[in-house]
Amino acid sequence: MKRLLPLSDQLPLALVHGQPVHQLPADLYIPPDALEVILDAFEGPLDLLLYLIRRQNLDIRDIPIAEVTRQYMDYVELMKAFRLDLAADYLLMAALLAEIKSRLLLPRLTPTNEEDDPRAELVRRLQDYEQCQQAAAVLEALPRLEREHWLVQTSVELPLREQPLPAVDLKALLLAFQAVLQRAEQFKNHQVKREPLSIRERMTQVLIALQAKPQLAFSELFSYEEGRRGVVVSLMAVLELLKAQMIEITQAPEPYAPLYLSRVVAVSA
Amino acid sequence: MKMELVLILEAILLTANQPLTVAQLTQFFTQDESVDSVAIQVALKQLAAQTQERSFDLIETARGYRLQTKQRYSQWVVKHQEEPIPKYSRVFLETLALIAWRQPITRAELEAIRGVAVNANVLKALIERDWVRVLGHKPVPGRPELLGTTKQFLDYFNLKSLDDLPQLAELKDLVV
Amino acid sequence: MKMELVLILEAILLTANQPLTVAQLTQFFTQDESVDSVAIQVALKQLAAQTQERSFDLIETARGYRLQTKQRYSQWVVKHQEEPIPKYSRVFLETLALIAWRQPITRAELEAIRGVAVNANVLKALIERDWVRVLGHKPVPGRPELLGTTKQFLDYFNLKSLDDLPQLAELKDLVV
Repeated sequence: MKRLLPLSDQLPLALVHGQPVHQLPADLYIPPDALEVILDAFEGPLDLLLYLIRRQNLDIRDIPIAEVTRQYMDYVELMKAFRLDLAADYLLMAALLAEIKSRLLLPRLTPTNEEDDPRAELVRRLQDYEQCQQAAAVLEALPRLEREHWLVQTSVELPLREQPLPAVDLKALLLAFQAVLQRAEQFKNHQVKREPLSIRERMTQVLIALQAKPQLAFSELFSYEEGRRGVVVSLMAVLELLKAQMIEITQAPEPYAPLYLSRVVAVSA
Repeated sequence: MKMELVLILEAILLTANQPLTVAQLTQFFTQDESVDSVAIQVALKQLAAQTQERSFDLIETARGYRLQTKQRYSQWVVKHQEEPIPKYSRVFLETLALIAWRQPITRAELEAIRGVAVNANVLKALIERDWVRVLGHKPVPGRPELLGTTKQFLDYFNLKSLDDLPQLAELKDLVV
Repeated sequence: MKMELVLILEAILLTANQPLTVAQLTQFFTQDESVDSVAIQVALKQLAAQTQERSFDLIETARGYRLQTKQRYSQWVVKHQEEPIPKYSRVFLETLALIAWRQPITRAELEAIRGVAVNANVLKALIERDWVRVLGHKPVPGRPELLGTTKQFLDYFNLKSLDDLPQLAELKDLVV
């Protein structure tokens, strides 16, 4: 399991018409649409650089900067030509390569050692990213559920058990009766002064309430004074917020458990 | 392959979410593997014999074969299927209370008193528990259903008749 | 009971919908049955030995014990999976790999290594799958989130702990 396949066997360079492409064709002619796919397949400037280095079996610690820079720029030009969405990262890398190249050309005053090598930082980054790629390949090769293994299950024929039903006592029933009658009274009294409530306004109120408290019981949003109309407006507001993914509703996994509203924790971009 | 076939079938059945017929099992094999229905039937017999030493049986139902926990282990298995006893919601109790004290009552009347629409699931649960039933239809346009309580409801609460339902005035005594 | 215990555990695990720890398995027995964690561990060992002749293995992952089909049957089992085997993109795997091997790690650190901005959708998908979570915040200006992997991640990849992640080759070995 710990043995590693060469990276090229793990991750195709690109998919062309559904077929994995591990190596660029040796001859220079590449169909334009294929090229686009290939260029698109690079995960970033480091990926592209590593590809160029590997393609020529170069030692990562001793890159011929001038040559690699030339090839890198060829690709960047190609990307421009094909109007691919050229991320700034690629241009930044081009600038870095150019800088390294120029520093290498400068005469050295002191005897060179590795730390002085202008390439050192780039080499370190390349090695780091190569290790990242290796880790991804290791992960991809690990046997996992839904590919190498599946969970096994037998069916069960359970003896018919009575599902215990909730108990209710008469007192609780009477109290419920009293509560609903009292509310019906209030409902009547306040029905007269009907204030226009907009859904937008209620959405705002809910959000403000959620700023003060991380969680809000669903029932807190409804007040009987507002009557049926208020209930509808609150509910519509909650549904709108939910649709806009501004809030979440959670409920304990049991029937009739109270609902709770909370803010959506944003995965900031 | 022969010995393997038994285990292949076991693996297939242990990951199936429904019983599989011999014909369906045949579909799992390619032409090259040349596993026909006879081979599968033979292998299933062997599998059935092997499961004698295991916690599950090979069962043939009308829909096909499946692997099922042996009856004698069900007492342990049942434990991760247990759910906590649910509790009725306030809506449930209020709806039941209104039906009990104000019967016969229509859905529209329930809605008028509670100020919100009748929860269809609550009404369904009340009817399934045999506590509420349709008494008849109100002779008004639309002929809405008239809801009332059942004999089972009275039995559950140890009431001889609806007249025994406590009145609101008695609430104080009950609460103390 | 001793021989039976092995099969009882098999029955329990074959009907569980998540891995179970020894502690959780102990809960399946009553006081009278006096099955302690040692007895369960012994029985699990026996079960593991017995499954050698069957189509499934007993394995222990970060979330507990579970039964799963042996790899050599996957080619048949895969055929009744309605959904295609999930394939993960390079950016998905690289992001997950960095979080797994370099945790706790911030987004900025991820970006520094990969040389490109973190793909927000990928991170969201990883968190939604319950494979990655926020472990806390780095005590530096801006208090960036520290990301790490979950037990579900280890479970999915058949790992007992992070120590089971294969060691990455030394940097110098990488260059042939």
